[in-house]
Amino acid sequence: MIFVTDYMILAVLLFSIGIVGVVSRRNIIVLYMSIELMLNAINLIFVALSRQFEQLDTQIAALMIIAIAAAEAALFLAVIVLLFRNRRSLDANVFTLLGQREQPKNDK
Amino acid sequence: MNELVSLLPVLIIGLGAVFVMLLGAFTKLSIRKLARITRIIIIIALAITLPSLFGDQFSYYLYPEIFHNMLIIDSFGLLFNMLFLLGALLSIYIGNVYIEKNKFFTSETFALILFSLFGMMLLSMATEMITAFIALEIASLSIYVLVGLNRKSHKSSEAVFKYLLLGSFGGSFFLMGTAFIYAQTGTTQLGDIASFISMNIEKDMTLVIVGGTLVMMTLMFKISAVPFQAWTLDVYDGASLPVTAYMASTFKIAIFAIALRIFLVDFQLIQDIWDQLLMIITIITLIVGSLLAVIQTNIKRMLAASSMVHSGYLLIALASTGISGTSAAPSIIFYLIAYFLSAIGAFGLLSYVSWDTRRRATYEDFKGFAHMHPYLALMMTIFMLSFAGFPSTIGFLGKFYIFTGAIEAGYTVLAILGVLSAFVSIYYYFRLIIVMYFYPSQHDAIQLTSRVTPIVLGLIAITVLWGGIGTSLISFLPGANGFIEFAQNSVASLFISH
Amino acid sequence: MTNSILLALIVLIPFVGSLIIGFFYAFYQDRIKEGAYSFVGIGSVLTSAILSIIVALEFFQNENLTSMGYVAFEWLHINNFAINVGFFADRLSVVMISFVTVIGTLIHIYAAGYMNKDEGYGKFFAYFNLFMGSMLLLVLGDNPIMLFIGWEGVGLCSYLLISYYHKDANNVKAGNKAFILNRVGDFGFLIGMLLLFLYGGAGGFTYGALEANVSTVPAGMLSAIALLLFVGAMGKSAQIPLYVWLPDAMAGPTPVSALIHAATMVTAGVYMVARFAFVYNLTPEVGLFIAYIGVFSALFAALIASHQSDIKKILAYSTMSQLGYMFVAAGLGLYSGAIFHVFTHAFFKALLFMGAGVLIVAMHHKQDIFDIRMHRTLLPITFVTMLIATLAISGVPPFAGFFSKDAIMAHAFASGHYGIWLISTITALLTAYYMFRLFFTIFFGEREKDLHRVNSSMQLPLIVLAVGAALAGLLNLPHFLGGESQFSNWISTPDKPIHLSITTEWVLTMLNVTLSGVGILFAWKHFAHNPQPSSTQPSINNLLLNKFYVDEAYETIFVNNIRRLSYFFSTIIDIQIISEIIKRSSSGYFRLGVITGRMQNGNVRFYALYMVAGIIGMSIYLLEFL
Amino acid sequence: MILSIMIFLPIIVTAILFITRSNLLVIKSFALLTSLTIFALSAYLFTNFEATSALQFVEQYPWIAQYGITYHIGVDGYNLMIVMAIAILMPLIFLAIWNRDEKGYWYNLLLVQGGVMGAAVSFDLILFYLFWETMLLPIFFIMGLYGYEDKIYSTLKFTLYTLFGSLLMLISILYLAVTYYNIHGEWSFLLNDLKALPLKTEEIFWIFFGFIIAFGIKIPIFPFHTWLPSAYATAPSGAVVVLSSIMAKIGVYAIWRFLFFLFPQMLGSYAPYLLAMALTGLIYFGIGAIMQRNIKRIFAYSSGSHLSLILVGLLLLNPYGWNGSIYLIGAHALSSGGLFLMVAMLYARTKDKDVNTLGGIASQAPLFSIFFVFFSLAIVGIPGTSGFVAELLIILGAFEHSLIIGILSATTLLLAMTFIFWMLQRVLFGEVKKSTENFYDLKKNEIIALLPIALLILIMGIMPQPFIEKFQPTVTDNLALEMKYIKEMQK
Repeated sequence: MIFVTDYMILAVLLFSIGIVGVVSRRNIIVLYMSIELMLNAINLIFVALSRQFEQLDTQIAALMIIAIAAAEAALFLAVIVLLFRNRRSLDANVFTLLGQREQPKNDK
Repeated sequence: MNELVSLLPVLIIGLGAVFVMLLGAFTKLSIRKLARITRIIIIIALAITLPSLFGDQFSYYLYPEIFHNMLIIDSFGLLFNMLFLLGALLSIYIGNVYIEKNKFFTSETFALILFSLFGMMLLSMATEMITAFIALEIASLSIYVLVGLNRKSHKSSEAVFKYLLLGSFGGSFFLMGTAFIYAQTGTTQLGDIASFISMNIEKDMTLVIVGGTLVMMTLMFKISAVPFQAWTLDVYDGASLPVTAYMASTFKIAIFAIALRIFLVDFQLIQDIWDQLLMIITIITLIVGSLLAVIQTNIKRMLAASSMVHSGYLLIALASTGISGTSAAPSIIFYLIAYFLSAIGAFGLLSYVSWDTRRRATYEDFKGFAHMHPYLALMMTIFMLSFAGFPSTIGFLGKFYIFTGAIEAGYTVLAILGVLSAFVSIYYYFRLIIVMYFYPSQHDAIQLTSRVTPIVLGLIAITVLWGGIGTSLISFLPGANGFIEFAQNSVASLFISH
Repeated sequence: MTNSILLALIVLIPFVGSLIIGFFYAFYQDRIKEGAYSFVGIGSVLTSAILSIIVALEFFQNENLTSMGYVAFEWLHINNFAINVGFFADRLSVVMISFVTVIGTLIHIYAAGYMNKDEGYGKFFAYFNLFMGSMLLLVLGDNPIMLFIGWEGVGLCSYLLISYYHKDANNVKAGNKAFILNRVGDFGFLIGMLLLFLYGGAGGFTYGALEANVSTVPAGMLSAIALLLFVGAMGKSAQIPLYVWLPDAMAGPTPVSALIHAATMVTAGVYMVARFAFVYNLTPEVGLFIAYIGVFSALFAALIASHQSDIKKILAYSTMSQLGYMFVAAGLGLYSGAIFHVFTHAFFKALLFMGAGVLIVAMHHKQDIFDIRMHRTLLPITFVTMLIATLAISGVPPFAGFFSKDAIMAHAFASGHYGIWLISTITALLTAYYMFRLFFTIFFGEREKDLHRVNSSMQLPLIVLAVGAALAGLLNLPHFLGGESQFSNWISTPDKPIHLSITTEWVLTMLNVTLSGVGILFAWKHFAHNPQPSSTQPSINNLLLNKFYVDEAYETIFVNNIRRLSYFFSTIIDIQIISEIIKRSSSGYFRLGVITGRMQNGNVRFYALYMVAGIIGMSIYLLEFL
Repeated sequence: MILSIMIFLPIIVTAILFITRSNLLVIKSFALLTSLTIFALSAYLFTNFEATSALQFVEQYPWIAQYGITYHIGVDGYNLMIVMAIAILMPLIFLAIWNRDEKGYWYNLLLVQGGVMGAAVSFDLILFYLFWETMLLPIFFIMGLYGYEDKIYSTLKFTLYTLFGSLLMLISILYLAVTYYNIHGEWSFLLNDLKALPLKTEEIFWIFFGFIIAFGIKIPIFPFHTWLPSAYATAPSGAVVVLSSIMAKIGVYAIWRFLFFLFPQMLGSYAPYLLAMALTGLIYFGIGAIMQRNIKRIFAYSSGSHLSLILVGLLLLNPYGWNGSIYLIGAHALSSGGLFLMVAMLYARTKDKDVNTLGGIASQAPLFSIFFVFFSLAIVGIPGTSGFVAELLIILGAFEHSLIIGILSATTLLLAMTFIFWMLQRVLFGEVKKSTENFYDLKKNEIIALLPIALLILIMGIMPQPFIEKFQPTVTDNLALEMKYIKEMQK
């Protein structure tokens, strides 16, 4: 017998995996995938809960989220193309152009 | 009828966005024309919004039978909507030179601006978590694109990448939180959540609290509170100046709109759980922000860092709400107005003078600026003073209210910390003034084409001053206390029960 | 007490004169002739001289007129600190003003000749009048504050006049020295004065009121006050240890030395003590202290004087020495005697200085007596007059100095302080010696010398003063000489009564006379024919020649240490400590900022990491709560 | 109304001039005209000010109603002296700097006149704070734009110092207001309302601390003074005069007006420490001045010393001390003002501030030296000048307070003159140096600027009573009040 709590635990696990993925992986596509994973984990919760509370609008919420995820996906892919065109690389560590580098002198 | 009137602005903006997009796609209208159209749309929306601002506070759900209490209309939301509209309008007005001169501003720019505007307006009116999230995402996504408009520039592409990644990463926590809250309360409608909390206050609330914390985390991310601030510098730096101006002035405010709605009203009963947390975040935000701001040599980055500090001040107020503070909540709104004016002014002026993207707007570039453009320099000085909270500017009153509220709430320590970081801020804001005035001019004068921009900036500057010293002597034009009344009204409208 | 606006006028007129002269000098310098300046200058002083004589005559005419006063306006009134700009004259002050103004007039006339063709002619007379005004205010003020104002005023004028030839920095240094040392004295004086007010000023702050309430002041405090007041006198009247400015003060023009540093200002201290007689009579121990200071100053100065060779310096030291006598008298309660010596001394010392001035002008501004050395027949008037003066100062009867000095020493002997008496007697011998050393050296030289012509306005006053120096003594003929010391009786200061048998008085007098005779002979022996400046070989001479190295000592003890302290404050503490701390902290803050900046390394994954850290932090926080 | 005019006239004039982009001569003449108008008004003020302790020429309108911030200004015996000093000095400053051709200089001086006037007369803490801060800005600009030797560093230093102080003061003010709100349930920043609130001792300590830092830096008192020498050395003449003759005085005045009357209950226990600080400053600055080479630094230290003396006078809490220090505020404003103006003229002629390389001016420019010596003597407090009266009173008060204090504060007689005369000797007298070869004497406008100050100093020195009568009642009554409070605390 599977309770909703188990779904939630699973979802939280997936979510955490997503988080870890974002922090640990270098390839931008993988980063994006981890984020998708997180979103889907949430979807899982919503679906499970809609079963629990027997409310349909929660499923609609899930659909909404999927839509948003799709939008993000579009944007993400565009950005990935852009990045690759500009820098010929998809390694997250490459893109440190905007880092703090000036070490100004103290004139106070 | 009344409801329709209140809904109209949102509709106009939303439909306008689509309209402008289609225009851009199917006609060969010049950027200038599109800009004018956009302006007109916004002005119409503004014109509809404005009158209801001067009435006394009100609040009612919008077409409950259609939206199921997802959207609310109240003075609070209206005030914010007006700020967004103003922000967009002014950014377009001020940025027009920049936008025309730089080719990468395609016709979509305006559609995107309107879309983001639409998102923010919804956000300020949303009373339902999912709706709020969608609104947030609409706004965010269009702003991501705006940030990345300049496809050629490595910087801006990198900026959009970071913003997008971290943004969606952070955003997902909002959803997670919503899910948790829903799991316990069985609803995502703020009013219902509130009533649920009030009904079984003594019961275990773990999931709600965890969910609330996660939601809060996302909001912290958006207002770039430490340790979620890291994106701010890079994105502000990477984005083109008008966009920076737009998002710096408006988007942060939008986040506060929803934050106040959630934490001031609906989580009020369990709010004290987060007090210490907020305090800690506030303190480190202030400290780190000031530290980062001091070392910047690029004014854009300096302003970005200082915007963290300003978030810090706002968090002081947020932390001091609830307990006994009667003046803390309005002080947030007032400070937002103050910050909005100063930010739009400062960034706008920056974008106005450095429309030429090769110019990097460092302190160096501003050497001797005053000798060539005395009036612009004066305006910049006024904005800087307002940022620094120097008396006789609106920024001072903003800080004044926040600190008063903090002391009233018993957070004198926070107030003192705030004052200290204000002291540090004096250093980096005055540095710009010093550079502008006290050095011989390095570059030849920038040829400035637009005639309207300086006037707009001048008006903002005057407003900044008037907001600081303005009295109620001139009735029809709100002085210092006029703004306070707005703030107090709008906050009061939050607490109107249905 | 009768009112008389004359008193106010006496003080006011010189001030006005100086204002007029100053104004015209400042703004119309080029268009004004010297004559105009000197006319106004002399005129104003002469007027107040005449007025003072009138006042004096009033006092002579009716015996029962003890004092007169005049209140111009209220100067300050806070609680019971009520000060009027008021004037007050009793016999004491009448004596002072009459001789001050008269001698002042003479010296003005003399100066008109002396300063002839000087670029700062007008300025000189402005200062001179200003001085006269302040001096008269000092004497005639009806309360200590007014006295103090005058007191400081004369000090200021002496500063201005000493550093009159300001092109030479040394003169200005001398001026500074004078003013600073005076101010040190004034420091004490002011404190004493204020204390006197706080403890005895309940009934007001005029002399009369103070005299009435002085008994209410606790004894210890009173002697402290007396002492502090005397500190002021030390500075003003160049007594040990604050005397060092007086010899340097000779840098000023000679009339200045004559008027300020011989006849009038330096004697202000004595006047002050006499004025506060009601305090000093209650504090005999302080009086004794004063007497000792006086007598030692007298000896000390005499010793130094006998080895100097600059004519004006010698005279300066002799002034100091004579002032010593006056303080002996004042300290031992013989105020009338002190004032009488002030009176006579004014004549002969002014005379000596003016004579010296004549010589200096004649010798093209040489000042060393061995250079001046000439034959008496070259400047007969100067010779005669200076002879009289020298005899007077050496206490040779029947000249003025004899009577005044003799009375003092007699009093010292009678009051039983034999030490003081002995020292003063020795000093008398020395005085005769060094004065005649100077005299013989100058006037017994060879006949032919080219002399610069000396105009008559400088000669005339000499004669007048000479008469005074010769005969002034007769005003106070003591009993044993068949007089009844009219002066002392008339001035009626609260003296300590003493009586001395006629025979002892005779003995003492004879002793003094013989001693001065000895001194004169000794001087004749060494200096009448080919005199030598005192050789520097023997250590004692060396010591005297260098004035006991007092200046050097002061330099090292006070000046240098203050400089060191100042450096320590303004450089070490200010810059190297306080500023440094602030600099350090700000730069430290900056470094911290740079370190924080490292967080912004631009790598998105780090940013994500921070966020995760934040989330973890939040979760920990929540765990604390749940 | 009159006070408001005195405050805002210069500001409005400046705004108009700036917007209309008037040419230099117009600006100059309008600046002078404005200040003269204000002087005329102040003369009216002085004559119609009847000698009572009451607050006169009061104006009170609500400003920011929600927070009880009021526009409340007025004059009583304390600030009368300062108002007069401002009104008298400003036109003379304008006269003295007539040949300065930088527009911004004139604008800022006009602005600062408004600012200081406002700070001097405002009785609402926020209003006061507003003016207190805004009067800083013009000085900041003048120093930064037209200053000398590493101007930017010392300008920034000066600004940061003063702002640091005033920010702490802001917190103190807010704390007081909130306390008042918690008690009475309504907001008010009026001085009279916030007076003597029932606060805990440690609360008062911290609030007091906030205030004293602000005022102490502005004056400055001993440990907070390191901005002073560099700032004075940097700032051009006009700014220095404003700094030393007006702003510093306002600092002292503020201690009086605010600290004494906000916390009368604690004064008894704090006065001794402050007194110690002030005396330290008195002697410290006096000695520190002696070895300075830069003439402006010398006077920086000297005015530091005198301001400490004024402070000593306040803290004595007796009528002599108080009357004395009010009088000294006026007296020193005049004498130091005159002196700094002359230093400016000196610098304009020689381009040299080093006493070692100056000299021989007396023989080049007698008139100049006469005035210079006169003002120096006025600083030293020679009898006949206004300084003497004030110092006499303060020292008398000190002796009434206690013997030691009396002796310590009497040392001012010695300290001041030591360096002043030393400086005179180096600068005016001696050989003519290279820097002073073609030193021309005072010009007409300079004489016109200096003569009134000199005369006023003399008049105030010779017949002080008429002036003192104006503010004596204020002193007497307030002092009685203070004493009552202190007695209560001791019980």
